[in-house]
Amino acid sequence: MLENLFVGVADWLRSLLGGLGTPVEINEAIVMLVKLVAILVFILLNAAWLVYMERKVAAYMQARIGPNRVGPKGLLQPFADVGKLICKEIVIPRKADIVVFLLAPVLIFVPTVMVFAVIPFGKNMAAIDMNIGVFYLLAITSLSTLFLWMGGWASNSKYSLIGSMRVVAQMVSYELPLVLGLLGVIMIVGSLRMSDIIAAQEHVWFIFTQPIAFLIYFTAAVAETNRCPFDLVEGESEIISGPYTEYAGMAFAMFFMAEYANIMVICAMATIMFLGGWHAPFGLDFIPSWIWFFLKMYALIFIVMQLRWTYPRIRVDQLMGFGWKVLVPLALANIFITGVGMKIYQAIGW
Amino acid sequence: MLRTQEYFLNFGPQHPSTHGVFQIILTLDGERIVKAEPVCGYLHRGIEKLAESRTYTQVIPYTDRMDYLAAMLQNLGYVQAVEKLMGIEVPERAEYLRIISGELSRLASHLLATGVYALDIGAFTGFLICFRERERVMDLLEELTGSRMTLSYARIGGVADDAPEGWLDKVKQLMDAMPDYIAEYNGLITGNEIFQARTKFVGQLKPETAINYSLSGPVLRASGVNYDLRKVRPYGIYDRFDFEVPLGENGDCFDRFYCRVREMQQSVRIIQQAIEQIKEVGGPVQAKVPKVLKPPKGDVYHEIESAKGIIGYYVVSDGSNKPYRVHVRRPSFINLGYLDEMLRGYLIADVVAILGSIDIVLGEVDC
Amino acid sequence: MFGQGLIKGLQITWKEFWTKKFTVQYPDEQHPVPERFHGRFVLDVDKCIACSLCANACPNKVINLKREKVGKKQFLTEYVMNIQYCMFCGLCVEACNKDALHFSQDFNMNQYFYRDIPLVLVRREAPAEPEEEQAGKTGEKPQRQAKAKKQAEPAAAEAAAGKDPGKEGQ
Amino acid sequence: MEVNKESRQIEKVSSGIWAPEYFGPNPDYHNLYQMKRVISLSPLEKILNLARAHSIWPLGFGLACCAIEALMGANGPRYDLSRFGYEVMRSTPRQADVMVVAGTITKKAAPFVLRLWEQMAEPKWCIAVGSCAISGGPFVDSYYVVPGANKLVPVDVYVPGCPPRPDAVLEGFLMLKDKILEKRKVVTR
Amino acid sequence: MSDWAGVFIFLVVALIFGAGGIVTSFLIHPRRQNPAKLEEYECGLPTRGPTWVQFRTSYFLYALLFVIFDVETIYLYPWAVKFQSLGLFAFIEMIIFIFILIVGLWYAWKEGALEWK
Amino acid sequence: MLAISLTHYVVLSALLFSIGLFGVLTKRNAVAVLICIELMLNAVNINLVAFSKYVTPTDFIGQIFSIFVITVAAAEVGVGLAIIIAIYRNRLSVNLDDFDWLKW
Amino acid sequence: METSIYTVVAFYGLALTILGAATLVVFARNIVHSVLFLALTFIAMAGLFLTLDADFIAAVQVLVYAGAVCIMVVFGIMLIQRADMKATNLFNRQLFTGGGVVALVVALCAVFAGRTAWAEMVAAEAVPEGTVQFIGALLMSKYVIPFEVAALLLLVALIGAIVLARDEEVKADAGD
Ligand code: SF4
Ligand code: SF4
Ligand code: SF4
Repeated sequence: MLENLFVGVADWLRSLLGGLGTPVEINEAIVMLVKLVAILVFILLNAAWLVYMERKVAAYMQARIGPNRVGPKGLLQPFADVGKLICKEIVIPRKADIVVFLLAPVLIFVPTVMVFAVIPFGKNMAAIDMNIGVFYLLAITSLSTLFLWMGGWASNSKYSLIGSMRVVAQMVSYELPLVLGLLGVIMIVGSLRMSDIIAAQEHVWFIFTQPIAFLIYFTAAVAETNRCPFDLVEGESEIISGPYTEYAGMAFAMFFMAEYANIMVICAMATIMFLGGWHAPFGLDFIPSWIWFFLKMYALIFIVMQLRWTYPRIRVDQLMGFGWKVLVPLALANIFITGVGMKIYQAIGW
Repeated sequence: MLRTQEYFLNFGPQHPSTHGVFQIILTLDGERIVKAEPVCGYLHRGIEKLAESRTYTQVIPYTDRMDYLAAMLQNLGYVQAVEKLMGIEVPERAEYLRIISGELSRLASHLLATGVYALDIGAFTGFLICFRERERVMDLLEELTGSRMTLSYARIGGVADDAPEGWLDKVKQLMDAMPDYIAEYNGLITGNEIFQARTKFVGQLKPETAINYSLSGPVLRASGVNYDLRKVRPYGIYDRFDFEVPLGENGDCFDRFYCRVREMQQSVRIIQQAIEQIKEVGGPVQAKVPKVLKPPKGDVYHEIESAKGIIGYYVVSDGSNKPYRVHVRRPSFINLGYLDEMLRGYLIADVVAILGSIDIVLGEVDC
Repeated sequence: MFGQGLIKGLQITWKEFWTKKFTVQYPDEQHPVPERFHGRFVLDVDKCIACSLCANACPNKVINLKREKVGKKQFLTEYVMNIQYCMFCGLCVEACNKDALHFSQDFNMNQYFYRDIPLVLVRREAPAEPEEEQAGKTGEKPQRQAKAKKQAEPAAAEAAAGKDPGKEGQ
Repeated sequence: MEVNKESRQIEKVSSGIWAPEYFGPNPDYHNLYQMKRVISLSPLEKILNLARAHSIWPLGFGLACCAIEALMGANGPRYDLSRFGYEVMRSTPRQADVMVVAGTITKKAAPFVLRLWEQMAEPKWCIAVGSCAISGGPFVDSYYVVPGANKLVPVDVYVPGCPPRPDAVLEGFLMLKDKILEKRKVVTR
Repeated sequence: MSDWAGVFIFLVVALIFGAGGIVTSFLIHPRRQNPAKLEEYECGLPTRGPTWVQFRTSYFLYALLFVIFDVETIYLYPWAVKFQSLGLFAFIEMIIFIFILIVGLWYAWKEGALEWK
Repeated sequence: MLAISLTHYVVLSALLFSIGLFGVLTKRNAVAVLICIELMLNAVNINLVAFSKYVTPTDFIGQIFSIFVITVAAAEVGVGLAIIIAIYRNRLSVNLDDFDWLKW
Repeated sequence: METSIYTVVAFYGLALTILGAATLVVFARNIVHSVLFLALTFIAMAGLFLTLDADFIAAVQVLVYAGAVCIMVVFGIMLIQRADMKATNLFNRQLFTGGGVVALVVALCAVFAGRTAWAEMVAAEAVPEGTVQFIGALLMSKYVIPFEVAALLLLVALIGAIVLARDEEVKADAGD
């Protein structure tokens, strides 16, 4: 019952619409729209909750309590923040490139939302199970670099400019290890479809067969989302707020939410690629698959947060050096080792 | 032939890591620093001038507001200068209380410096963990003096008040726990590879340069120059305590930071010894001084080792009840002297690291 | 080994995550304020002899006191501390010989309006009636001064010496 | 137009003209300036105020000693401003809601303090922490100190002390919260 | 095909969401303009010199390396997908392919293009 | 004519190619010229893929060639920009009218 | 071949976007805007590839063009940008000459297009699902040589570009 909750809802909706006699395409579109709205609400709620979680985790690691006054246990804190940000003035600097300046926060959310289309939250719970799912995800996420850069450049503030240059340099450098890190998994699975990848992990999670790839992916992904220790882009103590420096109110909130949504994406992705997606470990099948998915995802998110609240920020040249001189060669080596290993396995195995 | 454009960047005055209102005008090429021009004076409050219109006692609260992080040491320097001028003997117990509160102040200052340095490098947790202990030190100081930061505890000829009942035991308790806390900072901050990568061999300072620029305090000692006034020219009763002077090797940011951490350990040692010794010392905490202080004509220069370096007070008396002139050698200001050359060729991120490692206090820089 | 420090850091934060928190939840509970805390000033009106030692000791001329001669004694009519100038150094309290001026442990002097900031410790009118004085005090010579002043209500003094309500605006 | 008045003030401050009459008596700002908006949401304003009052992000901006207590101390583990959700220290004025003027404003610093205030996005508030920010404090007779933040910006809450205890700063934030929630009550007191 | 229609719907709704958020906020937020507010923020002081300045070549070199390797990945992915069914020969081909690019990386490394300048 | 056929794609490609060509011929900024060359290459790609679908749907020749085209395009942009930067360094200009080295 | 109404709408929408954005690329006065329109063109082009059942190419288009090439161009611009970006992308003197040439090309295209018998060429089959697999297989078998040559090309481009762009640093180092 619980297991197929969401699938069931979708089917029910489909049959309901089928009775109306509208064309199939329209019905499908409506179902898709409903899924989409569900996902959007999920993203937003989750982003809000993640902000809350971040602040709480941070506080707990720093011997304090964190938000607990607004609503029960402070749970309404993010909503207060969002409510405030919505009705806060958006300042457009005079010398800014107005169109680009306003376009960036609008666009920044797009890749993030689009990526969620292919993420399977549970058994049969991907909005779209695409043939080239992984590659699609990589392609779409690579767009956000440009949008962040737009925001920083258009602000016409030096801190923004430095931030935006850092954004591009950093995201560009870490996209590569990320892409190459996933390759090992693809080689084993032989498909880019998310559901195939999860199915292949029925027995063994890839984190055990591809530990190096996991580390590379996770490091690169943390860097891609500009999280500590790679949060140079916002490097509070260096360049104020990086590309967001001139953004106020809702425009800033967009970047902010996109950041948290991105954390979700990378953790969901790591779950899918390395932690067996919605497969239950130890045969604990009675818990619905999507709960497992979220458990794993949140465990990873917690790690990301703990990293942030433990480590200092790396310096920009070290960041680049680390990406290019350590991660990329390591990822290439991983591909090579995986290939050799698989060939040997094939030769002797069957 | 080099064609990339250089541009100016205001680093500060309102910037999270200038530790106050300090401005550096950076000339940048990409992210590399070509030239750094420190601009101070955003917190110039004219304390030296104000001191001329206050009586000798009334100057004390103003000295607090210079290096507000280690206020007791500022008090102490001024008060000892005036005492030197007037030839006042300070009661034993007051000396001990001065040492204890002074070292507590130094501890508080170094804790803040450690924490804020971690914050500058990007480790927020290290900052707040340090602040937790600073809060404990503050509690002790507050109990002793009534204020948390601006203590105004020293008086000419002694201290304001004796330690309250049971206070010394509390201090002892905290000091006994302190090594564990310091180990925690070392685990969280000092031992972290990223932190070391950020700070090691950054902003190196040769011993000769440090001496030539008249730097002092941990900044000097990190370069390997063993010069601590408490050892070299003991003032007060520092000669009664057994402690070491932590030295660095490379004179880089890491050494400067780590010197402070180890100085905290030494401060803890000094306080522990002082508490042992003060038990046998009773008596008043305030010498007999006239109600209206009128030092004889003349001038005096007295310097002590404050948290940031050597702070020296030059007090000129014209025989009236107000100082004719008070001038302060402010270590933060003088330590800044080498900033430009130290910053050249580094990245923006290193500006933060280097500036943080000098540990300036703007109240003192601008006075 | 490289990475040891990184793992150590994670261990520490993990440990911190579960240890007891340091926070004192302010409006509900409060961290104890020590005896000597330099908070809001309290003036013991009965003890004060309006000698203005405190005002002279103050480096920043925070204390404004007005006094009137009532009989031989100085009578304190107004004692206002412009605490917006105060540095809470305690010199004034120290200077007071009569132990009339104190700090209290109340740190909350917040105001919404600038004009409310000065602490009015005493504001009252001087008792002018010599007869009244005489009635109160035994064996005094009759006063020649006949300043026609109304008698101040002691209630005013009491109100002023006590605390202003902490948060006027709320 | 009110804009002009503001701009004149900036010019005056940044050109370094410090006519004595510029500082007159310390003003109290009863009526905050009018704010324009395209669509008015007066019925919703109560709810929005509820959101605003619970999410006051301070501008990370410290001037002197008080900043250590007011911003760091109050944010520190013991006092923990974050319980109210006020710990999100934004360094850029665009994203901040409240400017905590903590410390001495000198004449050199005044232009940039004013500029930061102006650059903050509406709606915004100001808390003056410490004697210096209220009135120049200990340095009121100095030749280089602006006697009070309210000469430059409208201050909503004053927190006296030198420096005030972080509790008092928390109290100041809570008072600001009350002010936002029930503006009328405070103003017409 | 319908997959992509779905993606299109996602795109459109995401755009509407983003634009909607900004526009709503734009309509309801209070506004008050003054000259200082419209200037750029730079630690509270007016900026000096032009803002849109040239940046150093090293940034460009990273982008260049990225593009080259990004193009490499579009060869690697189809190969990885087919890896199991392809023979040893394909594997060796790919190793040669990667090797050629590693030479490039090595060259860039040697030339200091990987150094942050 | 509702159905979309190969012709549509070819026409689109031709138009895009012309726009790119126009840009290449008329732009003054060297970077802009590079951008326009990208447009032209993309027009080629449209053709390749379209022909692949309509003419040889199962052979994927067009698609594979478009991958090669993309490769070439990427390399071209890289080298092109490097050249522009090198020239800019000497001439302090990206204005193609100023690049008259080959005119004697 | 039967195409559904949605494909038609998609095609026209995308075609208009592509052409419009491409025109704006050429006519935008600010080169940064040009690049952003270029990115839009690329993304719309990816959509067009989807209508052609080439999903892998579409993703590649986004990944390489919009995600990488645009960024590199952006960097190129940042390296040579100036304080005023408003008029960085102007036309040169050959505006009309260029227009003429283009008109000629269009005319030629039209002539040749008219002469070609498109309909005969069209094969009846549909594109199979899972293009990636096929592309992978083909690349490793039939097109091995171009494949390796591509690698060489990339290598050469990399080295060439580094040499060209880097020489400044060498000189700067020598100068020190
Ligand atoms: S505490 Fe100090 S500043 Fe305040 S009134 Fe007393 S003497 Fe004056
Ligand atoms: S408070 Fe004390 S010092 Fe001040 S006037 Fe009264 S008695 Fe004199
Ligand atoms: S009020 Fe006191 S503590 Fe605060 S800034 Fe001024 S002098 Fe420093």
